[in-house]
Parts: sequence; C-alpha cells; structure tokens
Amino acid sequence: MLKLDPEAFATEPALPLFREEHDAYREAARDFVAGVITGNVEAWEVDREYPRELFRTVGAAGHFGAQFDPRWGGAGPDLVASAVFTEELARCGSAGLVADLRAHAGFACRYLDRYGTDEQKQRYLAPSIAGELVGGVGVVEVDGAGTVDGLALRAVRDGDDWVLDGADALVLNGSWADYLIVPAASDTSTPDPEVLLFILDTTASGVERHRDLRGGWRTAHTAALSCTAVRVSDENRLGRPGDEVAAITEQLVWERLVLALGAVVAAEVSLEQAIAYTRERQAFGRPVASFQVWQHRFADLGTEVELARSLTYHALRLYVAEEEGEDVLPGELDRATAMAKLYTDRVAQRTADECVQAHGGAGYLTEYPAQRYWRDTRLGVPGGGSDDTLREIVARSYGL
Amino acid sequence: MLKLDPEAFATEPALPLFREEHDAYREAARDFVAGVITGNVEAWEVDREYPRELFRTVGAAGHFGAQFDPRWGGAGPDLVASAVFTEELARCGSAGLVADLRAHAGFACRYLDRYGTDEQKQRYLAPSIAGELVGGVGVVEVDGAGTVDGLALRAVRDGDDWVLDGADALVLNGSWADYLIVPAASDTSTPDPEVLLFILDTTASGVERHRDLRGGWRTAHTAALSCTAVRVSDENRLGRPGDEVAAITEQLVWERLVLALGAVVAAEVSLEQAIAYTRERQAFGRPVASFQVWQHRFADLGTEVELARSLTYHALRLYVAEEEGEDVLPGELDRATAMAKLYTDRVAQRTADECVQAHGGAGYLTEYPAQRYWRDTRLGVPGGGSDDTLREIVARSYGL
Amino acid sequence: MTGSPFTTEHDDLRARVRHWVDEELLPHVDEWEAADLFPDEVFHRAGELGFLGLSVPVEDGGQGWDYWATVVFLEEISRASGSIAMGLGVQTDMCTPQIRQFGTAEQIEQYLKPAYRGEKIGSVGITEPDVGSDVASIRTHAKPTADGWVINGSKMYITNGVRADWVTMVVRTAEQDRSAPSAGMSLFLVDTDLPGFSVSKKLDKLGMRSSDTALLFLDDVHLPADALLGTEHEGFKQLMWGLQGERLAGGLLALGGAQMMFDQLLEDAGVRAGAGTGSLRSQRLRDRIAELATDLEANRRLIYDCCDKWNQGVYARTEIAMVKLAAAQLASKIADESMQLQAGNGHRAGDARESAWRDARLHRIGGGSDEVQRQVISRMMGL
Amino acid sequence: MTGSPFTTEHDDLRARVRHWVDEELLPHVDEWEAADLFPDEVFHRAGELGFLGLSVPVEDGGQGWDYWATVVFLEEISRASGSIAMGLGVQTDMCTPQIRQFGTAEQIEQYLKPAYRGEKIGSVGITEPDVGSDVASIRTHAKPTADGWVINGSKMYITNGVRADWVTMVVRTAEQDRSAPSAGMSLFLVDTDLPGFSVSKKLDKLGMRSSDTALLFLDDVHLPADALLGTEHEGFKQLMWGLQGERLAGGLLALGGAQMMFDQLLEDAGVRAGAGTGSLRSQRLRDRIAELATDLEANRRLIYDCCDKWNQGVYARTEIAMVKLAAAQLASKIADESMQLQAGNGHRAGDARESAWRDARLHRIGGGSDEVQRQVISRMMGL
Repeated sequence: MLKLDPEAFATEPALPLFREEHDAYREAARDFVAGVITGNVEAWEVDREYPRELFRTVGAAGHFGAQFDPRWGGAGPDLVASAVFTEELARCGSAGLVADLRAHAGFACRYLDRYGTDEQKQRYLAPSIAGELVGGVGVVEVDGAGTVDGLALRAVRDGDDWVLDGADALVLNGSWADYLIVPAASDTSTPDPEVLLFILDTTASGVERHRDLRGGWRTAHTAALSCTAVRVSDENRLGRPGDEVAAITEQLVWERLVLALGAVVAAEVSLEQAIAYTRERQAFGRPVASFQVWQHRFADLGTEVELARSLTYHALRLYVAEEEGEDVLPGELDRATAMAKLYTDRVAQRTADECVQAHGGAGYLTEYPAQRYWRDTRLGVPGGGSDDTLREIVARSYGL
Repeated sequence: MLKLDPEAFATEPALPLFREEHDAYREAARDFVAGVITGNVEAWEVDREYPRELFRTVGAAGHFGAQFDPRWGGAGPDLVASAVFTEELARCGSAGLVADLRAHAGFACRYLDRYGTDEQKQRYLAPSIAGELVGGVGVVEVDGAGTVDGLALRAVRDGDDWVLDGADALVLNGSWADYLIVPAASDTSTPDPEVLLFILDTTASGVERHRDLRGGWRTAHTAALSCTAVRVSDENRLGRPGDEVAAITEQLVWERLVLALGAVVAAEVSLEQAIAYTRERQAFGRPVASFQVWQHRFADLGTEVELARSLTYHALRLYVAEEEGEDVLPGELDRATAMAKLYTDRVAQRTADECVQAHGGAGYLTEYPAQRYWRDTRLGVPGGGSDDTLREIVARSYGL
Repeated sequence: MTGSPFTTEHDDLRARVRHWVDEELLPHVDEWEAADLFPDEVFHRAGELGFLGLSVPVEDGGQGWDYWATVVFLEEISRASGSIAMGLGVQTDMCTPQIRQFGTAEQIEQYLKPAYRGEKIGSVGITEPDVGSDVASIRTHAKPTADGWVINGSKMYITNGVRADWVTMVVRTAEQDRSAPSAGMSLFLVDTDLPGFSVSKKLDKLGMRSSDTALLFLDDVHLPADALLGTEHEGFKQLMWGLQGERLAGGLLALGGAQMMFDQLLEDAGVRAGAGTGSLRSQRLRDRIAELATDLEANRRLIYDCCDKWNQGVYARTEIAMVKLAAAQLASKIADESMQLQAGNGHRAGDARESAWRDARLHRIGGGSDEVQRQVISRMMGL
Repeated sequence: MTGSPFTTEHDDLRARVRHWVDEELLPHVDEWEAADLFPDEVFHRAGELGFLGLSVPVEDGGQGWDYWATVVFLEEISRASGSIAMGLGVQTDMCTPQIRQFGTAEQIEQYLKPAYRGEKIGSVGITEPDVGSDVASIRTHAKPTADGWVINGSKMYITNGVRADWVTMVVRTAEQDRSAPSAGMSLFLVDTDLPGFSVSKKLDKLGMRSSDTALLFLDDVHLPADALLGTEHEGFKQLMWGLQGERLAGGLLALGGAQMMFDQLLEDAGVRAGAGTGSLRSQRLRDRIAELATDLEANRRLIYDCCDKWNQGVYARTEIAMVKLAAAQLASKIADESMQLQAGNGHRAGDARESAWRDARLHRIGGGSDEVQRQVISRMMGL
C-alpha cells in the first residue's frame, strides 16, 4: 500500500488564476466599458469612426496601466488584471476599436516597457499609459523556423540617424497613432537581413499613412504606411542590437494570448446574442430556442466556448508563471499560446456564423449585431500568425 | 434577339444512363441477391466464412458476365449492367463477400478481358465468368506521378519461365482463389524497375497464402501471399510488354468507379437501417425518428448520399462514353473517378457512423448490422488509392 | 462533349451571356457595389438581349429554349455578382412563373411579356416582418370591395422591392384557420404605383449590397378585380407550385456563386504556388482545393440531374431541396476557404472576394434557410 | 511544474500505476481481447496495490488522496485498454460513490471496503432493454415483503455485470407517475448470488471486448431489508447525485483513450515521417496532428478545470456534461485519424489501434450519449 502524507495536498485550488481583486476589477472594467463604449458602438460602426479622445478617457481611468510599473503610471505589473481588461473590452462588440486599443496598450506599450530605455519609456510609455500619446504597431509574422515575415521597410544608417524607406501594408492603429513601433530590415536584398526595431514619430517628414478599410473591423484605424527618406534618430531604435528577432518572437507569444482572450469573449457574446434572439423570435407558434436542433447546436457551441476558455486560461497561467520566474517547460508556453490562438479563432468564427444563422433573415441585416460579429471574426486583420504558422509551431513542439 | 432552332434540342434526356433493360435487370439482380445471399449474411459474418460454391451459383445465374463478350460466356459487354450488379450485390450488407466477388469478376476478369490473349481468356476468363474458376488480384497503387506502389514480388526470367519471389501483403480474394493477377518488378533493387503482370496459378509450387483477418470485411478472403522460387510460364505473363503500368493505371480508374458505386449503396443501406430503427425505437414516449435533431441529421445524410450518387453516376456515364469511343476530355474521366471514390467513401463512413449513433446502445451490439457497416466502411482494405492519392489526382487535374 | 447536357447552341448562348457580363457588367460591378445599387438598365438590357424567359415558350413572351438555357444563364450571370444574379433570378424564376401558369391572357400581356422584355421589373412578396419561414401565419390581408380588393399589411425581405413595378404577392383572403394553415390565401399582382403602397425601408444588408431589398407597406391599397392571380383562396397551393422552380433556381444561383469563387481561388492559388513562398504551403492548398473541387462537382452533378428531370417534366422535389441546402453550404465553405487563403488581402473592403464572401452567406438564409430545407427534406424522406 | 495540478506525490503515484500497466497488464492485453475477457485478478491486484478508492477518505476504506489521484489513475489505466479502464472505472467511480454517500456503516463494511480492496467486483444497474436514456420509464420493480423486498425485471448494458458480486441497482418502488417521472424509485445493493438472479446474456459488443457487459434478469429475487441503499423512493435523486462524478470519470476515460491513441499516432507519424516515403506526406500529417493536439489540450484543460473545482467541492455541472460530450467526440476523431494514417495496417484484427478505434466508439453512446449530453447542456444553459 502507498504511504500517505495528507500534508502533501494543497488546500488552495491547484489551478489558481483570478484572485478576488481581479474579480472586483472585472466589475469595474465591465461597468466602464458598458458606460463609455458599448452604448456608442452602433453609431460608431455606422460612421466607421469613434473619437480619438477615447484613448485619453481610457488612460485617465487607468485601464491601460494594469500590466505596467507604477513608475510609468501603471498599476501593476499585473498580467492577470491586464487580461481582465482585454476580456471586458472585447465585450463591447466593436472589434475594430478593440484592435486599436489593444495595439496601443497591449502591443505598442508592451514593446516599450520590455525593450525600451528609461528615456524612451519616459517619452513614450508614460504618456501612452495616460492615454495622451497614441501608439501603433506594424504586423509581422515569424514562421516556425524563426524567419521574420513582413519586413517591408529598409533602414540605412546615416550618421546618428537611420533613414527609413519602403511601405508597410499593415500597421495596427496606424492611421492616427502619434508613434509606431515598426520593424525594418538593414538590407532587403538579402534573404536573411538584420532586423531592426524603431519608434517612428508619425509627424516625421516623409511619413504617409492611409487608413485601410476592411469588411470587418470597421472602427479600426489600421493603415498602410509609406516612408520616403524618413530620418529616425538612433535614440529611437528599440531593443538591444541583435535581440530584435527574439523580441518580436516574444511579443508574438503575448499577442497570441491577448487575441485568444478576445476571441473567447467574442464567441461568448455572439452565442449570448444568438440565444437571446431565438428566445424572443417565434416560429410556428413557439420560440425558435425551443426547437431541438437549435438547443443542441447551442449546446455544442457552448461546449466549444468553454473548451476555448479553459485552453486560453491555461496559456495565461503559464505566461504569468513564466513572468514570475516559475519553472515552465521550454516550449510549453509557445505551444500553449499557439494552440489557444488556433482554437479560439475558429470557435469565434463558428459561433458568429451560427449567430447569423440563428437570426434568420435578420442575421443578414446590418441593424443587428450578428453580422458584425461575423464580419469582425473573419474580415479583420489576422494577427499573431496564420493558422498555418500556428499549426507549424504546434507540430514542431512534438518533434515533428 | 437570338435566333431559335427548336430542333436543336433533344427530346431524349440529356443525361441518359440506365435504360429500361437495366431497370429490369436490376430487379432480377436484387431478387437474386436477396434470395441467395442476404438472408445468410448474419450467419456468414459470425462464421467469418461463406461457401466457395457461391461463385458457381453467381456465375451460373450469369451475374459475372454483364461486362464481357458472349464469346467468353458473357452477356455484354454492358458496363451499365455490370454497374447495376455491383450496386445490387452491395445491398447484401456483407462488405467482405462483396469484396471477394468484386475482386473476382470486376478486377481479375477485367484484367484478363482487356489484356489477356485469347488463349488466356479461354483458360481463365471463360471459366471465371461461369464461376468455375475463382480469381484474385494483388492491390497496387499508382501515385499522381505514375509511380507504381506495392510491388512486393520480384520476377526473374529463366528460360521460357519466370521465377517469382517475395511476399505480397495484400491480395484480394487471395486465400482461396485458383489464380491471382499479380504485379511484379523485374528488379526490386532499382527505384524504377520494369513492372510485369502475371497470372499466377495458386497450385504452383512455392506459393503460400495466409488469410488476413481484419476488423471489417469479416467474410473477405483477403490474403498475404508469399512466393518462394515459383515458376510461372511466360504464357502466363499478362499484357503487352511495356504497357503494364498503363494497364494497371487504367484498371485503377475502373476500380475506383466500382468502389464508389458500392460505397453509395453502403451509405444508402446504413441510412435506411438507421431510419428504420429510429422509427421503431421509442424514447420519452415517442419514436426517436420524431426528434428534430435526428430528422435534420437524416436530411443531411440523405443529401450527401444523393450527391454521392450523382457524382458517381456522372463518372460512370463518362466511363461508358469513353468505352464507346465517344469524345471525353483528356483527364476528365480520371478526375471524375478519383472524385467519386474520395467523396463516396467519406459519405459511407459518415453515414455508417451515424447509423451506429442512431441505434444508441444497440449500435454497439454485434447482433445489429449497424456496427458491421461501421467496421466495413473503415476497417476493410483500402483500394483504388488512398484519399491522399485521390486528392493528388484531383489537384493535378487543375494544373496545380 | 459527352457527359455534358449542353448542345453547341447552349454553348453559343453561354458565350453571349459571358460576353455581356465581361463587357457590360464586370467593369461596373465595384462601383455599383459601392453605390449599393446596380442600375435598372441591367434588367432592360438583359431583356433586350433575350436573356430573360429563356426557357419559356415563345407564345408567352419567352425564348423557347429548354431548361438548360436557364442553367447556362444563371451560371454565367453569377460571374457578374451575387446581387445581379439574384435580381435577375427573381425576375425570371421567382415572380413570373406563377403568372405564366395561372395568369389570364391579359395578365400575361401586361406583366409577363414586359418582364421578359426587361421593361417591367418584378418582385415576389411572401415573408412578413413577423413571419419568417412560417408562411401559414401571414397577416397581410385583402378584403373584397365592390370592384376588387383592398389590401393592408406589410412584406419583408423583398428582393427588387425598392424598384419593382409590381409584386407577385400572397395575402390572406380569409381568416387564419390553424387546422388548415394553408387555406384562405390568394395571389395578387400588385402594382407598386398604387396609392397606399410604399417602400418603408430599403434594407441595409450584410451582402448582396447592390441588390435592393425592401420592407413594403400597404395601407388601404385598392386593387382592381383583375389583380387576382389564379383562383381565390388557392394562393398557397399556387405558391407551392412555384416553389420547386424557385428552389432549383436558388440552388443554381448558390452553385454559380460557388463556382465563381472557386475559379478565383484556383487563380489565387496558382499565383501563390507560383510565388513558391509565403506561409501557405502548396500541398496544404492543393488538398483543400481538391476537396472543394470534389464537393463542387458532386453538387453540380446532383443539380444537373434535377435539371435533366425538370426538362422531362419531372419535379425531383426531395433532390431539389437537397441541392438548395447543399449548394448554399458549399458556397459558404468555398467563400471561407478563399478568405483563409487570402488572409489579409481578401478582407479589404471592396475586394471582389470579400464581397463574394458576404454575398454567399445569404444562400443559407434566403429562399428557405438551411433549417427549413432540412425540415422539408426530412418530411419528404417520410420522417 | 507550473500549470500542472500534480504534486510530486501524484507523479510517484503515476509512476506506480504506469509500472503496473506496463509490467502486468499490457503484455496480456491482446490475449485478453482475443479471449473476450480480462481476468478478475486485475480487480484484485488493483485493490492490493491501493489503486481503488484513491480519492476516498481512509475511514471509508480509501486512500485519502485528493481527486487528482483519481485523474492520474484513470489517465494511466487508459493506456492498458479501454475495457480495463472502463471495468475499473465502474468499480471506483460508478457503483461505489452512492454507497459511500448514502450507505450504512454495515453496507460500507460489507460492500465499499471490499470493493476498494479489490475483493468484491461491483456494477451499476440503471438501463433496461426498453429504456435507454429515459430513466424515468424504468420498469424493474421491488415490492415490499415481510422481511425485505422482492425484485422482478431486467437490466441491460451492465458493465462488469457478468462477474459482479453485487449490482448497485435502481428499481421502481412505486407506480410510475408521468407527472413526477423521477418519483418512486429506490436504490438497492443486489447480491448476484441470490436465487432468481441470473445473467441472461453476455453481450457481444463491437468494442470494449475484454470488458464483460451483461443483460441481467431478476425473477422474484428476495432481498433483505438492509439491501436498500439510502432512502426509499429517493433512488432517482440519489442516482442523480452520483451522475456528476460518473460523467466526470466518463470524460476522463474518454480523454485517457484519446491520449493513448494520440501518443500512438505520434509514434506512427514519427515512423512515417522518418521513412520519408509512402503516399502520406509529412506536412499534411503534421497539420492533422497539430489540430488533434490542440483539441486534446483544450479538452484536457476544461476537464482539469472541472477536476479542480471538484476538489474544492464545486460541481461544475454544465462543464462536466460538456467535457463528457467533447472528450467522447474527440476520442472518435483521433481514432479515425489514426485509422486513416495506418491505412492497411491499422485495420488488422487484433492490432492495438484497431481495437482502440472500436473501444473509442463507445464513449459517444455509453454513460449518456452525445445527444443526451447536448440535451442536458442545453437545459443547463436555460434553453
């Protein structure tokens, strides 16, 4: 018989994540989003626009600061609280706006926080957390073999400056950001150029931006960027020379997690809407929700949403653990975040598709949000790596 | 305005296939199968055996002869009638027995008919059509690039004879056939050896066979063949030297079509059984078939069966047209048969799976045929090319 | 060509339609999509070219072809855009067949022939704001008057409804009787310029944006006696008579859209494969295309079998519902795969793939949703 | 390891179970499958090794671990075979929990402790030949006698039922009342050596072949008064009490099977990829494995979340039904993919992959079918 040591077992939950203060913060964040954003979403979506002032409002309320040090105006670092805001923001239902705010706080600010000098943090991070400066980021992908894809800018050293040329087709929050974090190649003619990162002031001479309209993400300020002999001071070079690819790769892991957290909420919200609609809508003298085919379909979708959530929370748990210096198996976090992104995107798309279907004819009308979830989960900008790249990461993690 | 010529339009159906005599033959074949085979299937499946005498019975009734010339005892050539028998035989529900009879008449006899000399036809084909001799065939695959896969035997010339050595893991109807059509390589040590075809008498010295038991196809006489210095007369070499790969490739096209015809029937039969069971079975005070989720699932399955059937009949139509010397676009038949096999297999598997599910607990019991359809559609011997090969053929046909 | 139901005459017709699409429609489609409307001229021109009523006898104002001509037309017009195909499809196969079948000589002169000439634009009015698939609960009603009827009510999701000259409309002419839900309805030909008739709203839709879809309002619309189409109270049956043709046309439109997107996908894939780089590997893509091509071919073969029977006067009711269901699903599937392949590029507003993707989504909802088709099929399977 | 709920003690336990599986079970599994029965000795030995009742307090005869120990056990035992895992799972998590919760001290001594020691083999009797998922329509009934009860009826699909020493059985103790379908049922501990008790048939099954599944027949079986488990007429509620734990264990068994097949698939894929030839290309396979691995991980994380809550005394009812549904489907999906990869080889009768594939199919039927889980989930979602 086994020897037993009852003391060996934790009395605490084995899989902790959210603490009480996070639950409290969630309530506050939910109220904030509902009060400041959600009510305006329908109008903003029609206008394809929302007030840039929103960054200041969110910053002033402290919601950009959860994961950053108080030294720069943050309230953390608390990655779990930051995840809570990511989730609550996603509930507003306007994926474009969400993408903008996420690009600013989750991506641009995080780049600055992790790879910036104190001087760069003072100049860019602190006012960004306050919502006084607005940041954007260029979209890149790193394939399974560690090759950076999407390097469209070329940077040439000239004295103390760098001269940037080229066009980047995909910059998140780019059309109205004050600064952009962009990657560039030292020499675009070689297959494996040196990768550099810059903080690019958008007021610099030679910078042109065109907002990019898509079928989804209508409120997003995604832009095409063009640089013509743009001079950037070496002080605005980001990250330690030689570590840029590692920084970008690391950033992508975080982005995948953030996108997965948002995708789960998007799936949940569209499922809730679908169910609510079918409860109201009558067909053949009874609510549509009383038909067995819809009940079973909702059961399947609800199951997928919960699977997606557990998978994503596990990735978050690993991320937090690694940040806190705990022992995480090498590659485990990469795999977990890739899986979370791969799985949740699909669930969000499928749920949004069934949400349209559950609405019948109304699902095809722009006055109902169903079609927006559907467009937003499919017609936005892909981020964090394509499905193919994510599968590649997962397969490699099994030694294949 | 267009000029009209009413005479330009056929009064006949534009897409003819079965004629009146085929409908009449179908009835006769159905009665024959029901009377001679179907009633015995449950017992034969339990025994994993059926009487070899069945070949003689089927042959005597003329059912092997539809596609062959009267000169060899056939009643054709009528490929459509042969397709009718393939379909009606598949209704018996014992895929192993069906595979044996198909390997004999559809594959071995067809090889002899198309590539045999008159002398070979006299010796093997005529008694096979009569059911007095039983034939089998070795399974091979030709990949998209025309390379023959599955050449396990080596043939070396020795005077007027050939000496065969090696082991072929997969010979249809092999454990009790009187002769086998087997491919062999002139030299197995080179990557691209010359391919030869032989009619191998199974009484020859050095021939060993072991019947191969699988999870499905329980009544099948699929065998592993081993040859040790087996002498085969050059008279038993099949096909014109140099044309063997073309013959094998051509044969595979026909095999795919025949397998697709059978798969559609397998899907249909399992769907019929599933529906019949749910009509009888009560749950919560009403027939299971009255639940909407099952109604809709059956609607989906019924749709897939009809799609599969139309796709397969189209391939048959093309096959018949080409045989009759009509104008068929190059590659069109290859594509159509590959598609038919790819699609129908999947439909048969899915339908059988839902048939098990519709039976509830009874679906897991061997006393119900549901689990047999499920095993037979998945656990039999793959033939006519794997899904991957078939997709390859289809993709290539689009110039990809 | 063997295996093909099309004669050389059909091939000529196909070339003519394709020429029209390539030369006169495709150059403007983006602009019309952006403007949320394709011009009425498209109807006029289609009539002028003899493309409306192709499979209708000459004496009824048609072109006297068999049904394969309609197949050719719907396949080719789908290459223009989902909206145009749907607008013209409603004109040729949804609002007119009942007139041909049940109309008086005068109605044929007044509505059917001008429709085929492209001079009048028609629409069909069944669904209502609170009705959906449950046709039996229609509330719009017509009361007899001394010299005709007076109609009150509203009609929803009416394709061509903003610009239509008339609506082939089903309305209640007797109280609803739940024990005989299909009783007491009649068909009317409602001119849209009558007093009391109004377009409440042009519906703002996810896709099919250059097609006009309306919410119609009827406030004491007085109709003359000869506005009744066919027999009083027999409207539901007459509607059902037309349903097979509508579904078949609906399936052909969905399949036409699917084929158009597949061709685009194949072209895009060729470009990708040619480039030989990018994150999407060629084998993966080849597999996906092989699967979609197979689905597409299976759909085409079943729908052609239905068309073949149709030509022989046989209505393959179950199979027609099946092709409507399957083709709608396939169109969505191909659209989705095309989006997946295009990743960033296909999502740009105004990109043809993006609008095709939105257009394709309608087929699973309009003309009887997937769920309705499954219900219909299962009934016909005896369940 | 962070992110893992398992302590080093759990890891040690896992090593012990694995050692047992590798050394004493796996070498014989093929033979037991061929013989259609694994020996009773497996139960005895599991008890001897302290593997039964792991998460049960010591005073009830268990081992005093938390629920993660049960997770470890069910995961590892699944590597042996579906049949063994199911047989032992019924013993530890399906026929015994009600005794622990509702049993008298004497019943605990007489049934529970011997069960955990592996001396008695138990089974649970709910379903009947004509009942299926609709538990309320159970017909087997117990009539009170002077000194106990007399039972008549039959029970179907009883795992361990051929060799069980007792059956934890739900039977009707009052007439069926359709307005209160769950009323009037009671739980009994029925010894299988009582006169009138018989095994009508050992069921011949598609898979799980070395597990014995019985049709039981009860003909005037006289039970003593103390055979009643818990409260008379409260049997349905007591059964429902145990259902959460059964479903969770059912989910863990399905997931265990899925993991076992996935590991095999990975190994086979490695061999294939290493060979570098054959018709199956490496990229295709990598994609499929990545997808399955992701599904598997999602299932594991949701089930672990349920287990975590379970440890804290929280029954996540909706999520537990979800994991049962999802894990069962996943097991079938992985099994199918494994067959696809193996093409010819995996289909050989007696091949471990082939039997795993047949075993996996049970999860979508047994312990509440997919359809039942969906019904349950939708009810809990308020639909």
